[in-house]
Amino acid sequence: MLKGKQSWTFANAPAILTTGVTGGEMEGEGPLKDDFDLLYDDNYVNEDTHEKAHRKLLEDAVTIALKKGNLKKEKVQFFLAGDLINQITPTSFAARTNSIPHIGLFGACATSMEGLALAGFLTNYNGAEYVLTGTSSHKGAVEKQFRYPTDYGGQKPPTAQWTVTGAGVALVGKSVGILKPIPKLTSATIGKVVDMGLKDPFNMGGAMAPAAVDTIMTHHKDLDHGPNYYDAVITGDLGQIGNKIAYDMLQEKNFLIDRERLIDCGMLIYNKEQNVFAGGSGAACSATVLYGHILNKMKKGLYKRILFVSTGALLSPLSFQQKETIPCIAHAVAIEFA
Amino acid sequence: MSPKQPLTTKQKDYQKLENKDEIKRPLLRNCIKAFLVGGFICLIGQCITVFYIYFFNFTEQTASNPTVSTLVFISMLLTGFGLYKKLGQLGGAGSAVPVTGFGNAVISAAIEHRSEGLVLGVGGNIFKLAGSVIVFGVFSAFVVALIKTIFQLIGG
Amino acid sequence: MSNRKAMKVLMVILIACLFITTGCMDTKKKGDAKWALFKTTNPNPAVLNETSEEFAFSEEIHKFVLSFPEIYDAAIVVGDKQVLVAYKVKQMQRFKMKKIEKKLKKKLEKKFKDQNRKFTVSSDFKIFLEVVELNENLKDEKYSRKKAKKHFKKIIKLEKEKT
Amino acid sequence: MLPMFFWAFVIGGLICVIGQLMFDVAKLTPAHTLSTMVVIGAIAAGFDLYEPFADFAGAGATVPITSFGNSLVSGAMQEAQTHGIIGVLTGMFEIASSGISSAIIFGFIAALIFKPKG
Repeated sequence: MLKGKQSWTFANAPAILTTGVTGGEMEGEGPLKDDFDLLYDDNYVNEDTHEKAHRKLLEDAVTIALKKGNLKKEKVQFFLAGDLINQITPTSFAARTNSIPHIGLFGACATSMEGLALAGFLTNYNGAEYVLTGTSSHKGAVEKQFRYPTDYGGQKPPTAQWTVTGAGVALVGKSVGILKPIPKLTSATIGKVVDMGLKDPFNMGGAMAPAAVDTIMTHHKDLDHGPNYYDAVITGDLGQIGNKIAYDMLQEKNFLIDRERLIDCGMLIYNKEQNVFAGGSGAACSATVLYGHILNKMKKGLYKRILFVSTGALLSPLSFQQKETIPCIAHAVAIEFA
Repeated sequence: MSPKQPLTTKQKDYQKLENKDEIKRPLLRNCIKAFLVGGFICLIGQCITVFYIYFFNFTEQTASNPTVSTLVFISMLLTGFGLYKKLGQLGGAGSAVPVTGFGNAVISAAIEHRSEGLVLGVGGNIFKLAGSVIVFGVFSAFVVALIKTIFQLIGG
Repeated sequence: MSNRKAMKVLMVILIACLFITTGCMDTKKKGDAKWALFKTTNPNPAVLNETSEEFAFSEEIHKFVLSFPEIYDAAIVVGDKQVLVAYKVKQMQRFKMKKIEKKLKKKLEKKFKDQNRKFTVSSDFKIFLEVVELNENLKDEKYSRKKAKKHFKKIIKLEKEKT
Repeated sequence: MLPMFFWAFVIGGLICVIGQLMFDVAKLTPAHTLSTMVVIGAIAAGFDLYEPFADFAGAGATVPITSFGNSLVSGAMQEAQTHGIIGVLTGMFEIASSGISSAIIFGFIAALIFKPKG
C-alpha cells in the first residue's frame, strides 16, 4: 500500500525465508567470514575468467538459498537480480542456468534493496508465492569495467573503496503459517536520484551519502517514525567517509539519530588491516552483509527492527570521462524480526 | 546536461560539508614515498646502464635503450605476479612515471583483455591506457621538432 | 605486509643487478679497467708507435687535458694519424658536457696544429673504459700491436656511431 | 661515476614527486599525468635542455617517461638534419622505439603466460 510520498507498507508481511551468501578470498579473511555460506579462497572460483567467476558466485548463492528452503527452483516464480557489469550479463547468464522467470534490475549498488522491495511488493499482493532476489559483484570484473586493469599499478586515494567479491540471494515468500520468528519485510521506500555535483569516481561514499540521507528521511517521514524508531539504520556501501557525512548531514537537518544506530556494511565487511581504504563497496557489499551477518544478528536478538538502505552511484566510465557528475540513488527496506 | 552547469547552493553547501569529512590524501607522505620508489627505480636503471656499458658494446648514449627494455621486462614479471599494483599503491607516481609504469600500463591491459581473444582483446586493448602517452608524445614531439627545424632553416 | 613482499622482490632484483655488475668484472677486465668508471685512474697515456717522441707528445696532451678545471680524469691513446682522448667530467659540470667537448677539441687542435693529427675526444664512459683497457693491454709487451691497432680503430668507430 | 648513481636517484625521485603532485594536488588521472610529462619532456628537448640534463643525471633522466618525449624529438631532429622537414615525420621513432617495442613484445608474452590477479 502506498504510504506517504514514495513508500510502501506490506500488510501481509512477506518474509525472507532463506538466504544464500557466497564470497571470495578477501571476504574469507575478513571479520564476517563465519556469516558466509560458501567462501572461495581463489577469486577465479574454478572458472577461467573473472566474469565467469562472477556468474558462478551468483549461481552458487541461488543454489544454497533454494537448498536451505528445501524448495525446487520450479516453485519459484521470479528471479529479480542485477549487478554492475555491462548489460548485467553475469546475472542474465545465471538466470539462464536456473531458468526461473527473470526480471533484470539495475540500480548500481542499490540493486539489492530495489530487488528486495519489489520482491516484497510482488509477494505481498499475491503476484508470486516465492521470489528470489539478489545481487553479486566481483572485484576483478568491476575494476576492469569501471577503472583500470586489475594489475595496473595505479595509486588509490584513501577515499577509494574495495569492491566486494561475492553474491547474496534471498528467497522471499509469504510468512503465513510460519510460527517461529523470521525476518519480515514491513515497508519499503524507493529513493529518488540525487546529484550533489561530485565528480571523483574514487570517492563514492561522499557522492552517495546525500542519496542515503534523502531516502532515510523520506522513509521516516512517510511512515511517521521518529529518528530512533529503528534499532539500526544500516547503509549499503557508504564506507567510512560516507557514513560520517551521512551522520553529519542528518544532524544538520535535525534528524537526531543516535550515532551508534547508523551503521555501514562497507565498514563491517573488512578488517582495518586488509588495506581496503574507506571500506567495502559494490552491489554484493550490501547483499552479503544483510543476508549473512545482519540477519544472523537479528536471529540472535541483537536487532529487532532495522532499516536497510542500499546506495548506488549511477555512473558509467563513459559518463565520468564526459565529465558528468555522479548521480546517486538509495532504496530502503524495513525488516522486522517477528 | 552540460558539464559546465553551475552548482546550486544546495550542492555547494553539501560539497563544503563533504570536503570537511573527506579523508585527505597524505600529500607529504605520498611525495616522500614517490621520491623513494621513483628514485629507487632510476637507481636500478643506472645500475643496468652501467652493466650494459661494461659488458656490451653500448656507449652511454645507446645504453639507455637496452636499459629501458630490461626495465620493461622486470615490469612484466612484477605485473604478471600481481606485485606491481602493490608497488603502485605504495609509490604512486614513483612507480607510474618511470618507464616501468608505462610497461605496466601496457602489460596489465594486455593480460586483462586476454579473455577477449588475442586479436580483439590483446591487440585491440594493449594501448588502452598507454596509448594516450604515445599519441601526445608523438604529436607534441612533431610540433616541437617542426618549429625547431623551421627556425633552423630561417636562422641557420 | 604485502607491500613488504613487493619491496623484498625489488631488493632481490637490485642485489642481483649489483652482483652481476660486480661479479662479472673479475672475470673479464683486468687491472685498472676493472674500476675505471668508479675511481680516478689517470692512466699513463699510451702510444701505438712506441718512440720517445710519441711518448713525450702523449704526456703533453695528458697534462693539457687535465689542465681543464672541469676534467678530473683522462685516458689517452696516440695513434698514427689520430689521437683518442677520453676524459671524465666533474659531476657538477656534466650539464655543460657538450660545450666542454667542443672547447676541448678546438683547443687541442689549435695547440697541436703542427702535429697534423685528428683528435677524437669523448666523455663517454664506454669510450673511457675501452681506452683504459687498451692502455692496460699495451703495457703488456707481448700483446700483439696489430690487435691493439684494431682495437684502436674499433673505439673510434664506436665513438662515431654514438650519435 | 659514483656521484651519478646518487644524482640518478635524486633526479629520478624528484621527477616522480612532480608526478605525485599532479596526482594529488591537480587531481589528474595517471593517463593525464603521464601524457603531460611526455609533453614536458618534448618541450624541454625542443629547448635543448633535456640532453644536458640526461648527461648529468644518467638514468634519473632517461628512465622517467619524460625521456620518451625527448627521444621522439631528438629522433625527429636527427632525421631532419639529413632529410629536411620530411625527416620530422619519418624520424620520430628512430630512437624512441625501444620502450614501445619492448612494451608490446613483453605485453604480448605476458598475455600468453599470465592471468589477471584478482
